[in-house]
Amino acid sequence: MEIKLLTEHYSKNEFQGLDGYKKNGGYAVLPKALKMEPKAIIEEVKASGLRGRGGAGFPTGMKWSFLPANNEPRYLLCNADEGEPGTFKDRLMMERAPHQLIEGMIISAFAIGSKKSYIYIRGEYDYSKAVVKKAIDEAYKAGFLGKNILGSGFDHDMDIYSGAGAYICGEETGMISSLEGLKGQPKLKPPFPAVQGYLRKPTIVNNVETLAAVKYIIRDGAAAYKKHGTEKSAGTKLFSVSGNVVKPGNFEVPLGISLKDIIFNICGGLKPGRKLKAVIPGGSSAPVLTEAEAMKVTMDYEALAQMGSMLGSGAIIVIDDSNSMVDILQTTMHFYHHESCGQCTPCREGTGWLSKIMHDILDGHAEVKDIDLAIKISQQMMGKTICALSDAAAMPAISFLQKFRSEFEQHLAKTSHKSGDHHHA
Amino acid sequence: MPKVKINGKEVEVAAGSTIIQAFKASGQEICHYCWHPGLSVAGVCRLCMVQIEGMPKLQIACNTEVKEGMVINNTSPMVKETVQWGLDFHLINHPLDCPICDQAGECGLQDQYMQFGKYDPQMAEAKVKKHKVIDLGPTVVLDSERCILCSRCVRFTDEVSKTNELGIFNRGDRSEIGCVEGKPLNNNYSLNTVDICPVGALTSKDFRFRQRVWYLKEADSICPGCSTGCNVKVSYNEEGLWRIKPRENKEVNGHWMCDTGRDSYKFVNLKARLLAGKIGKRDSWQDVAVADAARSAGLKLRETVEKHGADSVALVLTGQYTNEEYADILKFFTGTLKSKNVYHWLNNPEKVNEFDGLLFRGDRNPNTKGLEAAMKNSGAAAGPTSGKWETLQSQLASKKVKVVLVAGPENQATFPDLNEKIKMLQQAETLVWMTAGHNATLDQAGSETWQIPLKTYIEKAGSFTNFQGKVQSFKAGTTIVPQALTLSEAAMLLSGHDIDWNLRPKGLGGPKTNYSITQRGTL
Amino acid sequence: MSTAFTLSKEAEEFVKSELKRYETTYSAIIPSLFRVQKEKGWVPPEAVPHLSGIMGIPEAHINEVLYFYTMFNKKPVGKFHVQVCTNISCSMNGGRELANALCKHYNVKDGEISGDGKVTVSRVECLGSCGTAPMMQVNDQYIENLTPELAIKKLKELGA
Amino acid sequence: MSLVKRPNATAEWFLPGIIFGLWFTLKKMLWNLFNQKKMPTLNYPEEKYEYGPRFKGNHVLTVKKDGSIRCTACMLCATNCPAQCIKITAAESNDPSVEKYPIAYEIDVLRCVYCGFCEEACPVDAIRMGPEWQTAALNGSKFTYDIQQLAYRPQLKGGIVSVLDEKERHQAGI
Repeated sequence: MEIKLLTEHYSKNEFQGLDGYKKNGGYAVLPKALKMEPKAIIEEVKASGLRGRGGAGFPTGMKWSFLPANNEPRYLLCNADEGEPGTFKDRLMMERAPHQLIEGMIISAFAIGSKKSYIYIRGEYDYSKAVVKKAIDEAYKAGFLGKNILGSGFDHDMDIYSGAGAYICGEETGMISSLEGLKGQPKLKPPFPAVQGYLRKPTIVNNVETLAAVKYIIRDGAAAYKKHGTEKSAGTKLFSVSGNVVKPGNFEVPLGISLKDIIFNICGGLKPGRKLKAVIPGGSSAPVLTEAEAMKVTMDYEALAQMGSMLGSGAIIVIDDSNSMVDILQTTMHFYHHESCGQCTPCREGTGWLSKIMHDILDGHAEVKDIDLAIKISQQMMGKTICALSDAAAMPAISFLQKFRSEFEQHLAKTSHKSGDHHHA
Repeated sequence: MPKVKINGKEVEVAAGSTIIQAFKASGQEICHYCWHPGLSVAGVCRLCMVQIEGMPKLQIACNTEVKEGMVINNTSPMVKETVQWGLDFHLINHPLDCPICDQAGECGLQDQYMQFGKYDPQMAEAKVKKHKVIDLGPTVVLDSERCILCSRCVRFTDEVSKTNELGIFNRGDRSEIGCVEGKPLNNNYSLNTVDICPVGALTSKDFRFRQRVWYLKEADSICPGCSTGCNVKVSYNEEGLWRIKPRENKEVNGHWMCDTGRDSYKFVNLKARLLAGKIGKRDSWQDVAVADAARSAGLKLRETVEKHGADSVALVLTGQYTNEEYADILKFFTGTLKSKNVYHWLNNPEKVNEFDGLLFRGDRNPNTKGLEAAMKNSGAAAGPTSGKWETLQSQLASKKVKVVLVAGPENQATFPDLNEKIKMLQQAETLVWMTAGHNATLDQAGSETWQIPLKTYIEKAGSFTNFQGKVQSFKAGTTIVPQALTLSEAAMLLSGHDIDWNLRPKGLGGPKTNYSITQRGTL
Repeated sequence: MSTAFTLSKEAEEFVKSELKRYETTYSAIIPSLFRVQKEKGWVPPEAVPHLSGIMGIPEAHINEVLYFYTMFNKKPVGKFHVQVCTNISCSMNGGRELANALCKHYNVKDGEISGDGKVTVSRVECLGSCGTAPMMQVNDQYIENLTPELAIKKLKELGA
Repeated sequence: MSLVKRPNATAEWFLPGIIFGLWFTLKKMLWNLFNQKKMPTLNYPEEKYEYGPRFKGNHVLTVKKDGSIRCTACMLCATNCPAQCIKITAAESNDPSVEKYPIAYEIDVLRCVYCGFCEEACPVDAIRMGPEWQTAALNGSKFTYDIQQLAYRPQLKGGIVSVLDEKERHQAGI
């Protein structure tokens, strides 16, 4: 069952504008938050158990508390560079309720003491950029942004920044590089962004959904928020369901809901006559689940981790038996090859190599031993690079090749003779 | 000073240093490409992986600071496998054109693969094709396929030369180093990018294809290009010098040197050199043995002093000789000849104090400071006496000075006023010109002239005093013209003494030719 | 060099205002390149030295940014730049067939400009519209839930 | 240990030995006269012996399909040569796909020991030891073979094509 906390008013068109937003309870939490102690807000967020909704699932309150206690200017960056294949929730949130994000951001900025924030929106989301920009202008006019917000003495400026087509800019340090006007290449850690981020100043990067949720935590209190979800995975989450389901789309559900429930109840199940084959539970980087695994897993950070997969950005891609896993893995590997920033050698060369092997397997130019080689390459790419893109490419490769090995072998047996001799010989 | 244990060996390193520096300090091997001590940390080659006790994941040594009591190793099977695969990742798209690659023999990929490699290449797919033979500028050629994108050269132009010509364009395995059309890699430090390139992607136009590096030997020396006195190593073989590379010295030049300094091997090679003593004037030159030329010149000098007094001779010195040589020649001149008529020939007085902010200085002599000090010590004169040229000029015009003894510039290109000054000095009845190279203006001499070949900086031991007053001594590297004299030897011969000819180094034989064949007669 | 390449006055003003908008002048590179693309349809290589002159940022840095991001067209494109997503969800729902059909209809290969100079069809990675697959982006506009026939019809309506 | 037999009386009396020798020669001569085709010797220089294809004779520099020299001037042969008889001077080609090529390649065949290390060292099949073995010349200088001699001498009929083609290799991505 869906719980509409963040998405309560999303069906109303007026919610996009300032007036409609205010009519539906908008900017009612901000005055309350501005009267609180910033530390109290951080404690509240900590207590709520809110975890980053962008993919890594790092506890938000904890992240905020890593900021050094000094008077250096600090930045709040909203990560709206939604690039993970299968994810389209941030776009919905920005287009339907830009003010909800802005309000959440002002509260968060107040909590961490930031005077400047940026919303980094992926370049392709042209409409989102326009909507958010308009909303920011409205908020400035209404006095929610700028100097001395609502007479609290708190100043805050907000701006949007457009990406220009790079998946890697969704990685927080990659995004910071991009915002600094450089190539969007992730930076070495340490130092972590909370210590030295944007322009080498303390910086907090949070996902759209995370920042929007902050508003509801302050509105209802941590305890109320924590009521949704499980013990360690608190709150609600937007899942973007795509692939072979009858009713794809974004659905807000409490964490801990069973995947079966999402696919068969909320999304109306598969098309008639089709059988579930596999599910990618957290965007293309998440290891794939077989049908049996998908039928028993619940959608929270711990259960998925136990299953060897991850919740990621909450993008559920449902794959039925009409699809070839070889084809899907090839598409995925092509994507990571295309998006690798080219900084670290294992990722730069490994993604290219995997992509070529997958292409060869698809075309029947490969042998069975290439499957083992691909697994070996993937293992050597894991945890060897600056950012997690290398892992993101390696994890699906390993899971696809291990869990659906027989399908790959059958594909090779079927196709390996059609091409005649090739350069392997 | 934290103490760490590296592969079981305890080392103490300065606080704040990284693990890779601790490895270097402990003298242990660690595989790496992108890290360079003179540049910022990029951490992209992912080869300096080490295992630290208490950390689940491998860490890169170049970006991890040492902490007291860290236990580090890079010999565990896990690290070894990672490095092997890391090297394989570097090599899968690297062309196997070592035969035509100039880096072969001093290539990071070759050396480190031999030491740490997997020896089992599994890449069967086609390699990524990139651009080859790209002209980056007047000095450097790029081969993108060979590039392993360590970004050292880009960091160099960003951080050291601050000229920002280079960038890495595109992304993933399509990335290529390059310049933007209209802004080539054209600065006085461009060739350092070639030095720091761990593979053969960047090659020097000057050195490219001229020698295989395994035929070359190396000798340490001091660059004579300017008063900075960069520490260098010179590559040579029996045919002569081929290139100059910087040698690390934190106090003087760091890891770098300028492109101008790299040219200071050209005047050392045989083609530019004076090979025998020459006595006479225009159209009547006579080649004589070097020792005879020096002895007869000495005789002439001493006779002149006897006849016309000590002021009838003059000594002109340039700042391109060693401190020891200055002492000897000044001892001869002020002691034996009892003359104080010594002049310091400073080539470009108006530019002496120029400095480009990094290394290159306007004073294009390696030992101006040393010469000034030597002149002061000998009691001849003090300070740069460019102003005193008028005195010499008037003395020459009035024929008061009859014989001028000159230790001319070794690197003639640094003296823009060379020909003009030679003509002026030729006003003397006799000019005794000692230098390493030949000179066309000198060959047109109208008056009696001695030309005595001297040795260059690489052929002798000695010391230079650089602009900081730092005395840097160096050893003889190789011998190009064995018969040439050092200024000290010349001073001995000029004063009528002999030198121990047995102690002098022999030449290295000259260019390799199949000469024995052509000398065999017809049957 | 920059002699042959010029930008409109408004664009130059825009670049100058963007330089002041962000905390660092470098941040203005992406918006400026977008502006050039808006004006010229693509970013010609001559734009880089030109922008470098206005912005006071080394050419190599601007070029790095230009080549890093895929949304900048390094080659001229047609008036309608049709980008078809062929990532997982879209290709599962016929994204590739859509791209092939469009290529066939306009008689172009991937990334080419059609004969009349109007259309370029490119296959791109995920555009964040997976729930409404397959989809295409025509210039800045998302058009979703497509079939080949519907896509061609929609493009016709737009004037391609 | 070998024992030397001291000559005894019969051995010292040499006339039977001479008669045996003359008889043996006559026998062979008569046999040869009637069996000329079975004769093991050749009438050099009218007749010449054909060596096997693996015979290591005079060096050949192979050429590419377009007739230009295959050698890339990597100097591995010169480095590997135990007699140090190879001298190469490299230069940069105007054709970027060639890059490096030799402007001079000299082998001093009088110094060469015909060991074949050069062809083993060669990474691109640029030098081979050919089947030729007649190296007589009237002048000492004729024994320094240059590119003209090594690659394009008349016996090679326009040059031997190398098995490795750089362009093909590059296109295949090797």
